[in-house]
Amino acid sequence: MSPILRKLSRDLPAMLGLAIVLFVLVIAIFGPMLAPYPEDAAASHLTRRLRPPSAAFPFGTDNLGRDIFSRVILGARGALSIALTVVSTAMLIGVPLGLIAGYRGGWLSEGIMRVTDVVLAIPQLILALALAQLMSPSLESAMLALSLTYWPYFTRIVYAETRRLSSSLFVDALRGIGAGSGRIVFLHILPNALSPVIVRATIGLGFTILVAAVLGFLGMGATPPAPDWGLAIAESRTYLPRAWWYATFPGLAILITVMGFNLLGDGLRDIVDPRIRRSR
Amino acid sequence: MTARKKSHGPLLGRRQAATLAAGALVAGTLRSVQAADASTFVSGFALPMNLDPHQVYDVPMQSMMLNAYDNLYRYQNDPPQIVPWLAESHTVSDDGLLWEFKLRPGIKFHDGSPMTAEDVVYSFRRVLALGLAPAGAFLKILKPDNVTAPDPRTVRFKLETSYAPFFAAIPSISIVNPRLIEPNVKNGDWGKAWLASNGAGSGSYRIVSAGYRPLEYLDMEINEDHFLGWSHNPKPVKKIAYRPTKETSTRVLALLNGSLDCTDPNLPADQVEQINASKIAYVQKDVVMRTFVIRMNNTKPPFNNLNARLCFAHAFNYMGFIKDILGGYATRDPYPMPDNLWGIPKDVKGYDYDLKKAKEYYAKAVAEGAPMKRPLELHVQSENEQSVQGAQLFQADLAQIGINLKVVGNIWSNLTTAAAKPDTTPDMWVHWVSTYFVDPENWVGQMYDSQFHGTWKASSYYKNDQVDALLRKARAAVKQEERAPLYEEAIRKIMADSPDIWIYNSMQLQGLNKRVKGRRFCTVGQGAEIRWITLDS
Amino acid sequence: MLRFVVRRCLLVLPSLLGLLVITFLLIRVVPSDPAMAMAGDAATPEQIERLRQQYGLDRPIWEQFVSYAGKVATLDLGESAFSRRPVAVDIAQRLPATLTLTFCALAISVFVGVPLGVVAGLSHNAWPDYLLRVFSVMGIAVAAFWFAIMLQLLFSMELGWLPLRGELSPTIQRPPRVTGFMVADALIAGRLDVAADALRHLVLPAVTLSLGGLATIVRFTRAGVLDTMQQDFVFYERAMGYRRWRLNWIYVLRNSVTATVTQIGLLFGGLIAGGVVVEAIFDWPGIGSYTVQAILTGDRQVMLAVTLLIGVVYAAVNILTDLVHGVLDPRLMERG
Amino acid sequence: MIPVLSVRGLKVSIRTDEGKAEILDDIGLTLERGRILGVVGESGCGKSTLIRSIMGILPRAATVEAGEIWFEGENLLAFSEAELNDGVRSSRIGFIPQDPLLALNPVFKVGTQMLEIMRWHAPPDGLRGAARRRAHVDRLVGLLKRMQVPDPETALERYPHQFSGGQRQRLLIAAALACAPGLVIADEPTTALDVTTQHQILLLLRELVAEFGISLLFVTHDFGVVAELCDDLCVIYAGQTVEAGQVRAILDAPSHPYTRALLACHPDRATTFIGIPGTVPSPLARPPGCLFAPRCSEARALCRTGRPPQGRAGSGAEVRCVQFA
Repeated sequence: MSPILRKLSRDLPAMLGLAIVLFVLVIAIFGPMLAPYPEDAAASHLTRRLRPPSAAFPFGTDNLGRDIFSRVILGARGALSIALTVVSTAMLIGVPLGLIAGYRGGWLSEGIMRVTDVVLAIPQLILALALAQLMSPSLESAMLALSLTYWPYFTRIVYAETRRLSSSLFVDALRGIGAGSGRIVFLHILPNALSPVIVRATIGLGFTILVAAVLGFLGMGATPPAPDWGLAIAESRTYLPRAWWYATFPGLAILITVMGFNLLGDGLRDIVDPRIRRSR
Repeated sequence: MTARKKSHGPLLGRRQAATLAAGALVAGTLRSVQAADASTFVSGFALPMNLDPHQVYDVPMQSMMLNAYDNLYRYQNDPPQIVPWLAESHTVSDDGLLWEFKLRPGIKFHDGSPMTAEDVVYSFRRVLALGLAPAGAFLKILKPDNVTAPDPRTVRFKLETSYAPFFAAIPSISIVNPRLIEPNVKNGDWGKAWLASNGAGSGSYRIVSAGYRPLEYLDMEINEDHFLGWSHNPKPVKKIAYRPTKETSTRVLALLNGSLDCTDPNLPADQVEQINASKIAYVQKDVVMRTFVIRMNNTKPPFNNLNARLCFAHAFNYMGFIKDILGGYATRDPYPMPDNLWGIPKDVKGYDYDLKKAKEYYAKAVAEGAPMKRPLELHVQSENEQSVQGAQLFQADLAQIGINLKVVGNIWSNLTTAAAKPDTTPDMWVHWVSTYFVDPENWVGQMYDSQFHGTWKASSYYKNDQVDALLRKARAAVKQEERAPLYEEAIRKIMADSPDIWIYNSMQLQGLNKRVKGRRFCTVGQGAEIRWITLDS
Repeated sequence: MLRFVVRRCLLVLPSLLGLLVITFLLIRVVPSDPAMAMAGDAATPEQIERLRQQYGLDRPIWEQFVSYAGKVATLDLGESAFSRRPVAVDIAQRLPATLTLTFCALAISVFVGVPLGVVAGLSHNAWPDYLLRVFSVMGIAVAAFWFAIMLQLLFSMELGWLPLRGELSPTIQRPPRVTGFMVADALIAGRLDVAADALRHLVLPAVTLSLGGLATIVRFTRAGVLDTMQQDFVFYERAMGYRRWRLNWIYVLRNSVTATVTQIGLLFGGLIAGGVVVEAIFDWPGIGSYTVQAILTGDRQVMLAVTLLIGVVYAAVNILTDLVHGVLDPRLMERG
Repeated sequence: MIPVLSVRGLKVSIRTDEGKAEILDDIGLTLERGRILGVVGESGCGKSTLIRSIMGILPRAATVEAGEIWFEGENLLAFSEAELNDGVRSSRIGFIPQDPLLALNPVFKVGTQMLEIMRWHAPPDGLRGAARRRAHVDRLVGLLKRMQVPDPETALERYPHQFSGGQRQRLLIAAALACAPGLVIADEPTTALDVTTQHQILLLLRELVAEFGISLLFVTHDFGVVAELCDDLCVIYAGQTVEAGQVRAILDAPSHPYTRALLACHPDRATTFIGIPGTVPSPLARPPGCLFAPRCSEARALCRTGRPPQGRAGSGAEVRCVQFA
């Protein structure tokens, strides 16, 4: 077992987080097989609307008579794929920019970091909302908006790491033996800068699920009949307080999933860099 | 309670008193709200985007301006009749071009100045100059200079072409007070900025400027000097407090705890049972003229194919939707117009939910080369639960016959923008057509005459030369007896072409506090006219 | 100190300009047509074309930007396409409500979060620490909109203890507007009942909004305390017999809150953004619900103005944070 | 006369993730009134745990398993935290920490911190409130003057980072003396300083012992310092006292192999550059016999099986080695 995993296995909260993440992952992958009513992703059953939780419908039914338990299970895939798409897109934009800015220096670096600062100053939720609205609300525009606002975090981290590493002795040595910039950056600096990126990505996954849920809730993200958790909560508001179960369970699903990613991320961070304690 | 207080000595220990005080702070307002001011009507109607009736004309504006402004004629009663209001009568020339309205004597604006025909002329010219929403019906047929005041009590309109709906649209124009507006004009804006948050009318209630915050709240107080007087209602509402609430459940709870006298008139059917079970409120049901339609973009395949359109028309579970989701609070309306309006060809049946037939049409359409497998988009207004539910229902049924429909949430301003061009208009979208004026023109006229292509009402881009001719003829004729058969004929043809999916005519559901008495309903304005209402104590 | 502030302010300007450019571009390149939206439901194509010319929407985009930037420089934020009121006026009217909510949330976050963080740090790896750690992870992981709904469900709908929405009960006569702050205005008007009502309306939204910040502050304070407790001076202070209470709550705390103060600065931005959702749910008449309205109606001027406003607030808070840092840690002040 | 401080058979362990670590095994030392006792050992031998035990600020995971700490006739181990804080720390035992930069709270003024100590621990003088505070300020200024801190009046208004290392150490010495304790514990107070300053501080301490009538427990790893300053010596290895006696006697004739090895390493005496081979045994797994046996060049089979008894060497020192049994 690698030392990182061994350390992780001793951190109880992090293991809990890992367990949750794996659990959600399994649900996301095998959701249609696990859900008692997989067709309820899109079907509607007008005769059994808004039933309270029972043995047949553990989480009750929604406004179109669909099994909320099934839809919560089916929603995991959407939530995870949004998060993964957003975070990987943000990484694809942010990491190279950070590498360039950190390794090159000069006006290019200055320029990149200024833009990064500006984008960081834009309130993410508001920009995402505005973009989602203006490009007509859909999952795609929500994901694009979130990616466009999340990359600076990666740029910052990679920039700092690259700056630190490129002034370090071993990079000097590499330069001395005539290694090319590309080689140095991709074979030596990038792998070393990766662990904080992974930590940030883990926490970013949870965070993105949360913001995506907000967008879904405000009608700017997933569109019906997608079994989106945020959307379900939005739909449920009309039926409160009668159908309390309608809002409660999708919200718990968000809470548990995001908690899983955060616990895991915190644990990873403590291992990678016990000194830094940052959130988000 | 008071009696007990007297009979016992020190009634409460200090601790009890403190507990009570804390409890009062926590639970207090719930009670205090119920004992609402006996002369203040707290309205849950939505507020218009701003207060200028010449800039905005939609359902919330109607509910506001019916109270703050007056019109030459006004719709009253159910079914709606157009009745003299500021005008006591009118005449029209035989060619339908010259209209004269005679004002009542002694009408006063809220500032006390008398209303003259010149003020009416000013109001219409302002509408035309601004060219915003309410001008739509008039811009093509009325030049500003052709609105004149031959004498202080007569207003004359000279139309460019004969246009029957002109009279039907007269109640949409509010008469404003130029003496208040003119001092607030900036850069020739006709006082647009000022009137957006102030009032300059003569209506039964006067806008309290300090009591207005856009889309949040609006206060009005009674105009004791209204020209109609208050003899018909000895105990009128003294103040109206508009307190719109965005969330249905919030609205309903506010109604149930007594802090709202009426909800907005578009309550979801799911709430009826709960409200009717309460002691304090009930749900008022009224048949209105507000049709619900799924548009198809007739320029995009497969919707350019008649069999394809017929397939879709048979795949919607009309009665399931109306019964189960709307709780039966709507009437199936197979026509492109409210079925309670004149000009309906009652012998035409329309289409029913029949998946077998839908499949047959599907096969025919495929045989004719229509791309029925193409993934289609149905755009809904995300914030409107009912449109979302209808779309999801449709989607589930279409999936059964092998049609791949994607429901896309969208918002009104984007949809109307998209509808301006055939290629940006969604494959399908959902909307209602409310009563802007009570005339077939409001529905079939503007929805299926190809000259309106580019507006959201005509967003199916339906074009049938015969229909165009019939609708234009009907528009130009003046007498309803002449016009009705023309509309009936046009509707027959339109329905045969099945350009859209017409679903229902609304029944409006409005939660009302039981203390609200004397409400008069009219589909125009949806019963928002407060002057008839008395609050029981 | 003054020089420090001025320099920081000047440094912020390019960032704000960049923010302006980016938001302007984003809002302009998208398809929704503001003229169409303004013209209203019953508009004809001619009406829309007229509006487009009237508002310069037919001119090249850079020209539109220059004219906009020029106006912004003179604090003219344009006019809302719908309410027809100057955006600056609307914002000024709504700002007090948002500030009230934000500061209450911030106050809850700080005055509850810092002590809890200290408790967690002091009881490192004992049950209060575990409990608070779980709580703080939950606080960050919980979706504010869901939490708000749950609070409404419990405290307003089921128990009926607290009002559901708004900043004042509908039938209560609003006190005359003096400061714009409802509680203050009520007190000025001598209406204790109105002030109490306003406070009761504040509870649920403020609690909801404070949650994320509360959790963050607990985490950072805890980490700060743990860090500080490792420091030699704490050992020295204990060895010298400092009173335990004073040691923890004055000497340790003061050293631990530096990181927390940075967080409070960052939180402020987060609170304003988070306020969008919370205000929308509670119908709180502030900048947040204004933003949501603007977004739902596609009101670009308002969207631009709000984004800019938040950018400015963000920058200002950052400068303020640096200043507070200087006060908290005298070593920083000397370095300048 | 009873000694000021007498530690007997002190045994302290700490729970760790890997198990119980025996930090202190069997510590014994005696400090007579008016004398300076040097406690010498390599880093990790338990010096700071010893100090923490005396002052009652062991970490939560630590347990005193056996032993007594007699201070002026009272067993400190029997004191509650409150009794220690109210009646011992500062008022009766002063403390001079190792690193003067890190020991002062960076965000408070020096005066604030020192007055905080005096506020609770200065001997009662019949004064109250502002008057008492003024008296404290006066005493502090006097002390600082004695410590040769420049501008003693304004020094109290300054922050720690505004002083040099030597000055900071003088501040801390003043703080230790502020409440007139009988015993002062100094934890390597000169390690962080340069040689010249170190020498000045040692001189100062020497003077202060006589001047203020205190006894000084001086913990260090440096025999040179011990030779310069101390009267008595106590050598610690792996949590055990291995040799204790008068400084002169031990330096002249070190008895325990460890003491000898240590002295041999000292730069002043070293003939070769060889340190002591091997490492200190882990506190998690102490060897069964003599703790020094694995590194001892003179170890016999006996040394590896049983704990060596306490003996007395010719120098008069107490030695824990079979050679002197």
